[in-house]
Amino acid sequence: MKLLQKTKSDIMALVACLAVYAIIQTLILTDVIGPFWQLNIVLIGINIILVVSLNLINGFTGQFSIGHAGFMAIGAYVSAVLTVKFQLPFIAAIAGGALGAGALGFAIGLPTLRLNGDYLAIATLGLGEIIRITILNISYVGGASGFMGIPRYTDFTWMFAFTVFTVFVIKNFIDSTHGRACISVRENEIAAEAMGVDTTKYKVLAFTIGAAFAGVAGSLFSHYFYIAHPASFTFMKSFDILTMVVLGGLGSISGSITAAVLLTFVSAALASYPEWRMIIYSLMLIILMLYRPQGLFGNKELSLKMLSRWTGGKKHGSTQGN
Amino acid sequence: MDSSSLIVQFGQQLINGISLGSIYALIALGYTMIYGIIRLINFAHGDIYMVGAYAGFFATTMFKFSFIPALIFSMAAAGVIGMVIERVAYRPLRNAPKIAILITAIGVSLFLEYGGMLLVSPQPRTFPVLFESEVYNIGGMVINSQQVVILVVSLLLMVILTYVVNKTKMGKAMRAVSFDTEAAQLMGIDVDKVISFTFGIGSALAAAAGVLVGIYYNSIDPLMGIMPGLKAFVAAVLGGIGSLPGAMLGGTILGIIEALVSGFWSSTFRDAVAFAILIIILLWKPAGLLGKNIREKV
Amino acid sequence: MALLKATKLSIVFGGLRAVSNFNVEIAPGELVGLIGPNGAGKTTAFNLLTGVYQPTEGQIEFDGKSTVGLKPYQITQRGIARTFQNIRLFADLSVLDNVKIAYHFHVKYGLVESMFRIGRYHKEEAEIEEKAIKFLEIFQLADKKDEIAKNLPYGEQRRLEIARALAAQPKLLLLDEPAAGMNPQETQQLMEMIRWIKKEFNLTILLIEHDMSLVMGVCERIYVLDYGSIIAQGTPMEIKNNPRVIEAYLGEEV
Amino acid sequence: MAMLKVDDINVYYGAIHALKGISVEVNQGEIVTLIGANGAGKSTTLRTISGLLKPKTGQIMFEGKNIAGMAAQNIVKLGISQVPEGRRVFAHMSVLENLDLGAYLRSDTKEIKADMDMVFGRFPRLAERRGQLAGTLSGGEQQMLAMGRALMSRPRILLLDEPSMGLAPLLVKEIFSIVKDINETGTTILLVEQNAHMALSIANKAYVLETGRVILSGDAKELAASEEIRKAYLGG
Amino acid sequence: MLKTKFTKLVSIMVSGLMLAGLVAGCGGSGGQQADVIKLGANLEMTGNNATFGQSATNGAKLAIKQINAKGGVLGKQLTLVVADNKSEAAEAANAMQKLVTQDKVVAVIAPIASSSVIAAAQVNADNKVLAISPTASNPKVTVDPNTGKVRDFNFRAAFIDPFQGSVMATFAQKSLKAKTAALYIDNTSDYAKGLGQFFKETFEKNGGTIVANEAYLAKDTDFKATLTKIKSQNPDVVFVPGYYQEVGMIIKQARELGLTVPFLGGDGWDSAKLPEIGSATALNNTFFSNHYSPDDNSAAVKDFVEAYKQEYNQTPDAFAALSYDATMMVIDAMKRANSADPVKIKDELAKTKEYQAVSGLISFNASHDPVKSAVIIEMKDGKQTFKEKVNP
Repeated sequence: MKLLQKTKSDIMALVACLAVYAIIQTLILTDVIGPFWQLNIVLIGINIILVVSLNLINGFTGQFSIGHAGFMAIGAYVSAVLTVKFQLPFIAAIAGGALGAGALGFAIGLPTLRLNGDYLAIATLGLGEIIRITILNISYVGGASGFMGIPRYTDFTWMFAFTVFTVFVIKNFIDSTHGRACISVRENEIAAEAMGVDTTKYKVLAFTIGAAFAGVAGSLFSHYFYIAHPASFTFMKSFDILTMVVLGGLGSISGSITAAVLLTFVSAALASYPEWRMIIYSLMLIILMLYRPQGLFGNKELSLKMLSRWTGGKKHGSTQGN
Repeated sequence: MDSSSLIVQFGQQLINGISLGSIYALIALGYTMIYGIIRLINFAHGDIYMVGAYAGFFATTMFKFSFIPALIFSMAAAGVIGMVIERVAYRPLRNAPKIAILITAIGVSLFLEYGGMLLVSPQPRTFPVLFESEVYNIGGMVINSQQVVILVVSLLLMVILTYVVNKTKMGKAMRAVSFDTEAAQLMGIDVDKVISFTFGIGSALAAAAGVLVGIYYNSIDPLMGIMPGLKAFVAAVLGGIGSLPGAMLGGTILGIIEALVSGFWSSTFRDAVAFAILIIILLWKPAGLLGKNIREKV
Repeated sequence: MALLKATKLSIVFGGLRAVSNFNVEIAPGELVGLIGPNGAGKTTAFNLLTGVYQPTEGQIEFDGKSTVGLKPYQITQRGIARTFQNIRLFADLSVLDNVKIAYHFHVKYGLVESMFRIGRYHKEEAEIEEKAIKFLEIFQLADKKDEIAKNLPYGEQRRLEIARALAAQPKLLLLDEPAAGMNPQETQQLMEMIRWIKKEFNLTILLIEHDMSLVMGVCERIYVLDYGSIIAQGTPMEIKNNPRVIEAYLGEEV
Repeated sequence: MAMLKVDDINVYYGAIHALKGISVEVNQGEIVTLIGANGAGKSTTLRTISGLLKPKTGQIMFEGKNIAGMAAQNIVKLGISQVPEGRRVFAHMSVLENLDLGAYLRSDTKEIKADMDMVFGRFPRLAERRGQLAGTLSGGEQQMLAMGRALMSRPRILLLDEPSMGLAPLLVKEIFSIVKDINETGTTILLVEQNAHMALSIANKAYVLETGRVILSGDAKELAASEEIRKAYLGG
Repeated sequence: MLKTKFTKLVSIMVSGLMLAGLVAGCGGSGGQQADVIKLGANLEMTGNNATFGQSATNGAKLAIKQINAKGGVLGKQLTLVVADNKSEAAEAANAMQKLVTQDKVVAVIAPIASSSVIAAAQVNADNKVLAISPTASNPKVTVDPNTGKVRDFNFRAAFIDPFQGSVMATFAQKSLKAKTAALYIDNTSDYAKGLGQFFKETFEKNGGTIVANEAYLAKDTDFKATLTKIKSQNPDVVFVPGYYQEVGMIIKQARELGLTVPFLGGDGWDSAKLPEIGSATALNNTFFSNHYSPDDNSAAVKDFVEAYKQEYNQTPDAFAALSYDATMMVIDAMKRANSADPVKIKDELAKTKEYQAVSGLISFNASHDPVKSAVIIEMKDGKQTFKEKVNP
């Protein structure tokens, strides 16, 4: 019976997704959503993939990685090579991008995930930069000029499909015994080992999956903007993703999605005030962290209970903090 | 290339590397002190270095200060700014999740960069010539007087810092707080004050580096702090974060490595090599060259 | 044959011999206590037995096979589960999820099955859920299954930690100061629970404890550790009257 | 009037109710000891007095002034100094520097020098090792250093947390005789100890703690003779 | 937290995307106001190239201010809508999208960097709005490398790389009698790489040897290591086709190391800051190609420099000048077309012949590249002096 209930909720989710898709697609086709916002919707989707996948590493597994842009770059370039130089279909190129980024994530994660906390952070930051600088020096993919002439295959449909796919797969992963193992690593590594969890394996696994999805995001990105350019994958991009993760709440997928939507919008809305854009953005970061260091949702998922607490005031809210 | 010229070239690269490295070391000192005391990777530290460079610039151009007063002015100004940043942006988060403080630090960094752009324009400024540069030629190797000044000032500041940290009351308090905050409190040490002071000193050192860079390279701009900041952090980790001699060693090594990589291979791989060495060191000796390892108690 | 046999176990931390010449033998079905004054090295001994530390010298045999060199999770999978002196729950997870994690290494479904919820996923997850709830019922925690672990009262956190360890289906259970921070009444309940789980799960138990009423009340045999070495062993009665033990505990009579 | 009066304090660690209404009184010139098994709340009591923890309710009066919730450094300033559990000397600093830090709040250079000589007189072994890093000292020497360091602030009352922990019996005796000495030169002492016999032998008054409560208190000599203590430790 | 249902997650996505739709719906309706004509500027306001982008913005703003002061165009005032592309290619496409679809500008002053122009090219082409880059010099900016066809809606105000690169190579060989040359290139700039590549091709074709091919990264400050290496190769000249900030430091440091040979470069050198950064004496014996010479007494140059100084209290650099020119040419095309229709403006702009710009007399060729003569400038005691003129 429980099983049935679960399947039912899955089907409901699927229906809801299709409905959202249909609505937005109609709005696009009828030109209600103009090209500029179309572009931003695609960016939102790509950011959701990036943020959710980084949240798997940072939020759920508790490993401090800040080199996510590097894996995104691998995805962007590998997929572009596959479509441009080998004329493979887009779907194969995305798979290739994911595989490439995942493989690199695995190769890098195996030795570096022995490091803890800040040391891991700085190592991943360095790795991201190494990836970027290496690409910068490969003339086969355009070097500093970037990889140009990439066809635009990504559209709203592709982006939506992959965003839903990513959220679906990562959410399912987290809700499984494997995901629980990852979370136990975050909660208490020593206790996790004592419960029979191979903590090294799960750290590397989360890192690899996260990297692979960053690769998917990169593939979608380069096939939307016609170009893969090393300047798009600097550590500032990694910080951007990290910011969204923390803002949404470490360990909250709905938080990640909300933050990705919110910050992409803020960024787009501030485009008209270029001199002030980064100043406002930075102040927003500081103020948000000062007043809500655990992010918007903490490690909880958005639920109806939470909504009612927000709207109904805090009178009957529970006494526990976060 | 014959072997003697190779030796000369190597020597020249060492000189280049050491003068670059002493700048990294100055910035790294602040990084390492701040990390040592509140375990925060202060991403805004590189931008303090930029602020220091601009303070020096305005001191020399607007107030017509000469080198030493300009240096002191800039260090004081940056020290105050560092303390204000700590008070406003970091102190309220002392017990918050670490990652939140890190995000705040990124926010502060962006704020300084783009606030600076708005305030002083993104155009690079050229530092006035404070003293004529002379070039000394030693057996084919070239050193100029500015390099000598950088080296001397850096060394002097490091000596002063070492004295302050090792001999003065405040220095002892700093070491005590960074080793065991609670035990330090039991000594009657006001931890907040000590942390504030640490930010002040660290920022002042970064500012000194900024002024020296301004004089040496002649050109400063609001984004100048990003890369040196990151490199200095690499240097601090390399040497063993939390260790002052480690930061000096790490900075110098990083400078030399960069010079050798650029000189004998390709400068485009310079940063990649720097990061690769960082990662290797971390894996081989996670606490850095001179750092101490702490294991978790079960 | 002994279930657990530690021979000449020693570990050196930076020149300091925290545990030396530690010899313990536990037969299947026994309930053994390990006591000693603060800083005697009891927890270090536990950490050696569970693979958190590797011994500098000595042998550990569990179920006839050496466990030296194994990682903690491998030792758990062999059948040794433990609790911690300073409770180490998965604090931000629900009570139910805490127990579910203990089933982790019994789960057969793979990564792909989990990501797409196919194959064995639903069946096994349902099984885990059912088992975990049953377990919580045994420990009277079922009505709190959705509560976040860190919000439980202290006594229940202790109970949950024991429940979680048992869910890993061990042959040997190591309890590190299970009564720490409990009042006499709670300690009494704990004592009963320990006796009961030993019988119910056919367990062998080794426990570290300061609370003598508990140790003396439930243990069949007691080892006494002082300055890293075993200084006495015997029945509770023997231990209580052993002058070396009294001295180790209360200090020399002045 | 009592010099230090801990009045019905309640302290929490997160969800754990660590101290459940503890009251302790220490009079000028006394040695008072808190004894009890591990986890009874002895250290927590000292940490609360020193300002490292804030009581949720209750008062801590020191010489007529409520110090509950005050910042730790201000409490030191009033004359309460603690030798923490596990000694917590600054391992990478020399013996001299550790002692200097003990006198952190003072600026009377001459008298600091005199006090340091006094500490070296009391602990000749520290005098021999004054330049050595504290981390390289033996356990007993570290304990002496921690005590010397605390004395450097010229405390009116000294809080000692498990000075005998992990020390060999001979050393324990030495440490206790020093504690007695310190008391005799006019410093009031609040002593937390597991080694009940030792503690009771030098104390005037004792409190027995169990799971965050005082279960027994009274004259140290009387308690030492009673069976209750033995029960509290080794069970009935 | 593991309990929450997937549906709830989806509800977030729904609300988020609905919001997107909503905002888009409202935002899209804003149209052209009757009394102003909007020009767009898609420039590097933040990020690595912010310095260049902000100069270019100043140039464009000045042009518009001057035109408006004279009564505007077609009886209407002009406004400039600036969008920040954060010095990133993808963001350039984003900014372009915003300008042409949200703000409905009639033409865009396009990004500084060639890669950003190329990334955004599809967007303005799809929307039939022209983009003219002040400085992008890569041939691919106006010619699509995949089809070999000219991009209908892309223009530029700067030389293309092959022209400048080969001009300097020829100058090095003919006028400076150089047999060997070293290249020292900004590896993060396709402009610099393009110039370097064509310099090398021409130099080698004419019998010269490239003895060193080195690179640096934008924002570097210490070049001594590589310069030491270059010095050991004893080149006759060093070609440094980068931007003035790094070039100034490079030449200063080279001179300190005793590297006294001539240094050559391109229009990226043109800035009053160059002699300040590099020091006047160090810059002796250096040459670069440029669009115009300040010795040029033409009214266009003088007026522009004066007006710019008055407005911003700075000497204009090449970015400001070229951006000013680009804006003025668009306005000129608008006047000739007598229409603010984007396509008509584009058609007229393509027909531009001998327009007197700050950077010389400009005509567009078939591939939308400006045909204008280059001058070679020699630095003498911190002053730019005219050396020779090279016609295309």
